Amino acid sequence: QQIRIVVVSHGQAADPFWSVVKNGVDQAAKDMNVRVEYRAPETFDMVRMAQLIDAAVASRPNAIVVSIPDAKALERSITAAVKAGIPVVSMNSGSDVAEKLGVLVHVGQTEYEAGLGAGKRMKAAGVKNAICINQEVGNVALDLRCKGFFDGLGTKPNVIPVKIGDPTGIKNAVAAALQKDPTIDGVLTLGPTAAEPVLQAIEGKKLVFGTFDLSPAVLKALSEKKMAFAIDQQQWLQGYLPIVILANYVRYGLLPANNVILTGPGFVTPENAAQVIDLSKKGIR
Amino acid sequence: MTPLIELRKVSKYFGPVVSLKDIDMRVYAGEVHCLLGDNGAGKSTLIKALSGVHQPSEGQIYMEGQPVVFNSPRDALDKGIATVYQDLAMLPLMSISRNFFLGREPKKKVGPFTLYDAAFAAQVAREEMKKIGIDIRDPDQPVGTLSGGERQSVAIARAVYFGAKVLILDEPTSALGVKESAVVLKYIVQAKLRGLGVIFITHNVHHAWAVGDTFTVLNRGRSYGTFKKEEATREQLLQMMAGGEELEALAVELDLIAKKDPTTAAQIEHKAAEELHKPN
Amino acid sequence: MTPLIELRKVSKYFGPVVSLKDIDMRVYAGEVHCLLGDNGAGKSTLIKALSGVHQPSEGQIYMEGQPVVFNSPRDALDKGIATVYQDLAMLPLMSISRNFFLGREPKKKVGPFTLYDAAFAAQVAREEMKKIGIDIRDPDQPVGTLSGGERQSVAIARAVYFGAKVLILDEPTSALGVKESAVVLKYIVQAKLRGLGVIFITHNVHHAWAVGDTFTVLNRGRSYGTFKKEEATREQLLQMMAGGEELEALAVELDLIAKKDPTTAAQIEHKAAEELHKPN
Amino acid sequence: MAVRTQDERLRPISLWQRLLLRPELGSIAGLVVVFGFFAIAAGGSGFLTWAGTRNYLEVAAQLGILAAAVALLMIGGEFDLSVGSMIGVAAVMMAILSHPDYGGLPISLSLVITLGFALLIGYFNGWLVLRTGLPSFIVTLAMMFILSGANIGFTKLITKLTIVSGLGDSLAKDPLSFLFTGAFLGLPAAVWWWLGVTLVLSWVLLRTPFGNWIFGAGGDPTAARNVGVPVRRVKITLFMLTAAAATVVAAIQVMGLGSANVLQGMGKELEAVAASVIGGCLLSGGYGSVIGAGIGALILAIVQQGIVYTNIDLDWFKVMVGGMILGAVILNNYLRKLSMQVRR
Amino acid sequence: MAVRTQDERLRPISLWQRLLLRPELGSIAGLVVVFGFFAIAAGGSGFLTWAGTRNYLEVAAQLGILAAAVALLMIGGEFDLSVGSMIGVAAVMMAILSHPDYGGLPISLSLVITLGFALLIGYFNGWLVLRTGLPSFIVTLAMMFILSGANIGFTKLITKLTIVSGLGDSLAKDPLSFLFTGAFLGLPAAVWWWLGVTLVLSWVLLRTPFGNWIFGAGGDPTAARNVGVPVRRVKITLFMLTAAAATVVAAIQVMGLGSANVLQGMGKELEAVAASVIGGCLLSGGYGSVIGAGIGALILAIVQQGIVYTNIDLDWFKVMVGGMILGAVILNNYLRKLSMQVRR
Ligand SMILES: Nc1ncnc2c1ncn2[C@@H]1O[C@H](COP(=O)(O)OP(=O)(O)OP(=O)(O)O)[C@@H](O)[C@H]1O
Ligand SMILES: Nc1ncnc2c1ncn2[C@@H]1O[C@H](COP(=O)(O)OP(=O)(O)OP(=O)(O)O)[C@@H](O)[C@H]1O
Ligand SMILES: [Mg+2]
Ligand SMILES: [Mg+2]
Repeated sequence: QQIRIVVVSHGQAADPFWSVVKNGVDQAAKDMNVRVEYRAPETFDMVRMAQLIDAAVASRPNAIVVSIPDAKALERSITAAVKAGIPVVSMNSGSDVAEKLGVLVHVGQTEYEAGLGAGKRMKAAGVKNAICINQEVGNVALDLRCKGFFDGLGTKPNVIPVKIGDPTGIKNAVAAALQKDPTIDGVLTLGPTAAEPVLQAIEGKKLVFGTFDLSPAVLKALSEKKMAFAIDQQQWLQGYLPIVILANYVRYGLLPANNVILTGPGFVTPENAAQVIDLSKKGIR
Repeated sequence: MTPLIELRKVSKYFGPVVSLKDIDMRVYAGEVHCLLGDNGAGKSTLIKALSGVHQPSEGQIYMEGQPVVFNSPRDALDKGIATVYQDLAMLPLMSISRNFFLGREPKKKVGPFTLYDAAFAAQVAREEMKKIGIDIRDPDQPVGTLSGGERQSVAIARAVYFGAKVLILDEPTSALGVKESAVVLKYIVQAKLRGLGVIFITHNVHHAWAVGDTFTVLNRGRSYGTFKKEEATREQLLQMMAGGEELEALAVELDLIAKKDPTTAAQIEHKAAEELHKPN
Repeated sequence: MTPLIELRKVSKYFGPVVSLKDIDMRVYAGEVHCLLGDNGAGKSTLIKALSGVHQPSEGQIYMEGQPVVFNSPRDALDKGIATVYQDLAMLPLMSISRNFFLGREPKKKVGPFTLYDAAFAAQVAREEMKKIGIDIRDPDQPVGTLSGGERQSVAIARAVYFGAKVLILDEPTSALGVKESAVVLKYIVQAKLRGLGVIFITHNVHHAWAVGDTFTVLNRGRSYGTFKKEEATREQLLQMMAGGEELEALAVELDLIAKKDPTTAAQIEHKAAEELHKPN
Repeated sequence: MAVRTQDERLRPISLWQRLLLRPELGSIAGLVVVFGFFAIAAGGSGFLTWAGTRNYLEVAAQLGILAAAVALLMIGGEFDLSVGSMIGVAAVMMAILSHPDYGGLPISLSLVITLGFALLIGYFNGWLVLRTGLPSFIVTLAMMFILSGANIGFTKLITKLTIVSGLGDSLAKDPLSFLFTGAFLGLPAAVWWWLGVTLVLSWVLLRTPFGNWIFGAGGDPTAARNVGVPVRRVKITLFMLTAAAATVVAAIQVMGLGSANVLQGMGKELEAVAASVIGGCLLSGGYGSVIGAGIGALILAIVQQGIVYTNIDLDWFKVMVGGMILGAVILNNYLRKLSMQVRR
Repeated sequence: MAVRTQDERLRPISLWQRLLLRPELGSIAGLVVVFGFFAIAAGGSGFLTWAGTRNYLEVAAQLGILAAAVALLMIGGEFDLSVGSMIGVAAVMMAILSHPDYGGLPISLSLVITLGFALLIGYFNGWLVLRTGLPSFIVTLAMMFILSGANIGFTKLITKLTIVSGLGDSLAKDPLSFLFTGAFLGLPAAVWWWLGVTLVLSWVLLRTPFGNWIFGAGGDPTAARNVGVPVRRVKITLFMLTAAAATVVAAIQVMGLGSANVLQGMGKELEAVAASVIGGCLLSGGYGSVIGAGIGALILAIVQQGIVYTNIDLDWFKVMVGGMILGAVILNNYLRKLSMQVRR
């Protein structure tokens, strides 16, 4: 009987970040010769996520992988899985609560810390007044990135909400913000869907621009020095490792001793961008 | 005797359109008051003002001597005015019996709840329709599948059933067959004998003459005045309704047409012209 | 002579409803064929089958001797059949002139483009309406703001304007005043003299008698047969339309009502009964 | 049904055809097909187990509670696009009011306050639509923005985040929360709420004068007003009912999860409309069924949850959902037409 | 307009009132108010500058191109909820076809292929709606799921990502891309497209027989069919037009940005409907204006972009957008009623 693992994450299938996670999952499934089903709600929706986990439990898989953006909301479903004797590994978010919920291992990075790192980096670059572009207000993971960013920078929060499906709207909103307040000297985006339009909006302006997560265009901009940095959580690993860990756990009962495995934050800068470009095209970074 | 319902200098404007201007009218209990006039004369507008659909732009309505304002059709209904609208006010997707009782649902008490009494509604709708000469197949049938005349009959049966003091009928016989029309006229007489005031709009002189006691003629939003049946002959009424000169011109015209093609059409045409001239 | 249009054993079912059953009918060029019958007899269904709105469930339609199938109203229109529907087929939010030409827009060429000729449309609509006796205020006015009769006139004027071989009119005079009705009757005669076949549905015996050459009577979806004008008297026609016995019963009933309240109503009632009995 | 005299103008019609004429019964065919599909495709992996059944029933329940009210509103001729964000507002409001760090009220009290607020919003929606005569689509679209925007604004103002979590303890103390989170005969409270709401509203629609008015107000408001239906009152009541249903869903979610998020309920407005349409409601109003909306919700829930049990790749998930919805409505429609060609 | 004979049944009516009777002209009042608001609230911070103007015009242009087609479709009595995901599909398809790593086609060729595909989808939408007789709302809702789902599925299959970037070079080579990304008289190509599409479609609606058919097909399809309007053909054409408009918007975005992602266009369907309604289109069909839809798009764009120039905390962004939409439609509606109480 082939091992069957269900992955439930809070990020949509369409999101570039999460599509890399899924690529890692799929690769691990192939490498470990296990069957993996990946499930996610259409939007950031804890109710749906809890329901998906419940459905996963009902389908009696050998193991479950979850992300935990809101521990309270998912607590019941996750503990139910644990109680049912299904091994659970968490990924991406939830490092602080994983152990309490009975999760075996957490693979990921805390959003807040990553944001904090970005803020500190900008501060070091001399940024005094920055904006954070949020393409999905209400998604707690993105909220935390912005929050950490401004804490690290030590300035008052200034978040520009934009619509994820509207590149021109994003570009022009940033252009408008820069026009309104010319003292802005730093921009942080929370994903490549926002980063690419923003690249156009800041063309020819002297400011520090960083983003979360990679895409071919982001890496190209980095190597052309149009950007200062991109924060890479190496989310491929967040998909890959849990499957490997669980496959070995189910088969042989083996488990790493360290119950939090950090995959990031890693910073990609103009200096090391070139080597990542190829991987990014393959959907690994 | 105070009139059941009285209009004094009622006018109605729709933006730039003057639909009614300074209308005076009195309707007494136990009389059938016919409202006559060309198309677009303002008849429907007048009765809509009486049934609370429109509020008059100017002027005042009195009911049994008291000034009244009808804020809504429900208001008018509650004060005892039941109306058959020219555009019928029927819901095509709803069943006959539900349409019949819409807005005045029969109620039954079941424990603490007030329920819609569907069985009673179906029965009454069927009976009332039967009285008017229409044997409906199924009171649950949607009104949208009825023929024009059948639909009209539902509206009439409903108004007659609910009519309390005043019964208003806007061209109720226009879509009806000879037999059904006769039944409606009978209804009008019955209502009058029960002491209701009936306002009856029609384009058919015969119908008006058969049941009317009083006639008010509208023309382009203004009143030509009110006449008692005793004061006029049927021919005068026809003249008033049609504006005599025009009819004569028409007869001449028809003759001319007939002359153009004398071989086949002469007699028929002649007869037609005669026909048109004389009774209707 | 081959009939312009012929129906052989045409039936139409709507689910369980039998609307028409085995209808045979022949309409010749240059004749006015009146279709008579009670409400719900199936007259509208019959003409809808002729104008392509419904396809017959059984039977065949022939045009000038050839079997035809009308797949859509446009199809029928293209073959020269213009219809005034009982429910008018008017768009309330559209202007009079646009409604008038809907589906048959007047075109003008401007360079490579085929445009809608709005000026021409407005002018024709105004003129045709004037011919029928309605002086419209503004051809750009939405049809929804017209009175019932005015709306009917637009539909008639349109069909007459576009009528090529067959003109079908479903109760065109029902909402019209005396004057306007006369004009429509005149139109019917004109169309016939121009060699069109006219199918005319009405509940008004006078109108039918005035212009009709042939009469087909429907009853509950079946045909009572076709009669030439020469073969019948007006009274016979009335009997056929109304089903004599019922009318007599009604007269008796009206008398009874009158007796209940003899003081006020006796004469009026008597007269009404007479009225109903004799001409209509 | 009254005794029917046989009429030669009627061809015989079977009971089966009569049943299929009911607006909701066509959708049952869609349900059977969808269920059958998953029973075959995913029966082995737990879809047919009790846990699997409970899982999709719970999803159906929340959507169904909403859809029952939305269906009534649609039959009454109006739309409410703001009902999704109303869920979010109600959830966050309830959570903040009872959260130990902010309101600290007992959950039952905050439920009552939230319900009052929701009814107010519903009233305002209805008032605005009727007062201005604007289409409810655009008015409630604007309200959707306003509600979800205000939700973000206030929540960030109070909690600095867009999430309110950590209600667990205050919930456990309150006996009322059992009404929303408990279970009875093995089924979660939400399912019972769903059944209750559907039956009561269906009963209101079909058996009370008010139900008749709903059909009237939706079918042709002018005609209904002309015969004396208080159209304004009917419509405003329906808007309030819809907001109340959103609050019930929010209560079930908040008390079940112990946390609330400003995005909660997003998109539910379209799902509820879809459920109602699948269940036979006309978008133009005046026709439809509450039971049908419940079946529509069940179909959507089975599709959504059933896919989890199959091994269809997530990347193609939405294609499946869309295809299933389309298939269900087409089938439903086709069957209805087949059995009865009465209406044009 | 023909010469008018004076009629005693007409009260005098001013030219101003006549103008306000046009469906779109009420919305101009909304535009003036919204613009005025931002001119005052944000005039100092660059809203009124040329750059600021270009900024919101560009946003308005893309929405406006879509809204023009959507307005026609709405006047024709149908809805298309799938038009947002059609943008995403067209964008990604175009990008993949021209991307050096995948299709490698010149961008003009991939535009043509994509347009052909979009027209096919539009045709299918229309065919399905007319064939089944189902409301277009539910059919295109399902299509929205199917399209965006297939978009994710295929894109991941081909590129392993959900984003296709790095088109820059292949674009620069193609002269055609100037048509979508260039500028003329200081205004970006999108704005000229917007103007062109709006004028042409408005002209089609008001000055051609086909325009008359659109009104007819939307106002009362049965009546229109009865007088000979080819309702099927009209509606299918409109669905295809809408899909084509989505492709144009996608082309402008892809060529401007040099990249595409599967989420592109999400939510645009509702914005386009909102713009049309603000511009005076009736949701029930049969009435409306293309110019009005353009003004509606402009209002929405000004609100969206203008807020960034003000000092309002952007947490309240959506509240402002909703409030402004509501204000604009109410004002527009009120003015129209005030000036002319012709219709009930
Ligand atoms: N809501 C409205 N807006 C604008 N004009 C209206 C409105 N209602 C009626 N009118 C106009 O007022 C005039 C009178 O209309 P009304 O319907 O009262 O005529 P009517 O006498 O009932 O005619 P008919 O015998 O044809 O039914 C008509 O010219 C009509 O165009
Ligand atoms: N689409 C339909 N579905 C079901 N029944 C129908 C449909 N159309 C017509 N009928 C039924 O067929 C019968 C004939 O209707 P039709 O409209 O042809 O009558 P009619 O002779 O025109 O009557 P009227 O003089 O009242 O207009 C009616 O009983 C009607 O209920
Ligand atoms: Mg009238
Ligand atoms: Mg008829």
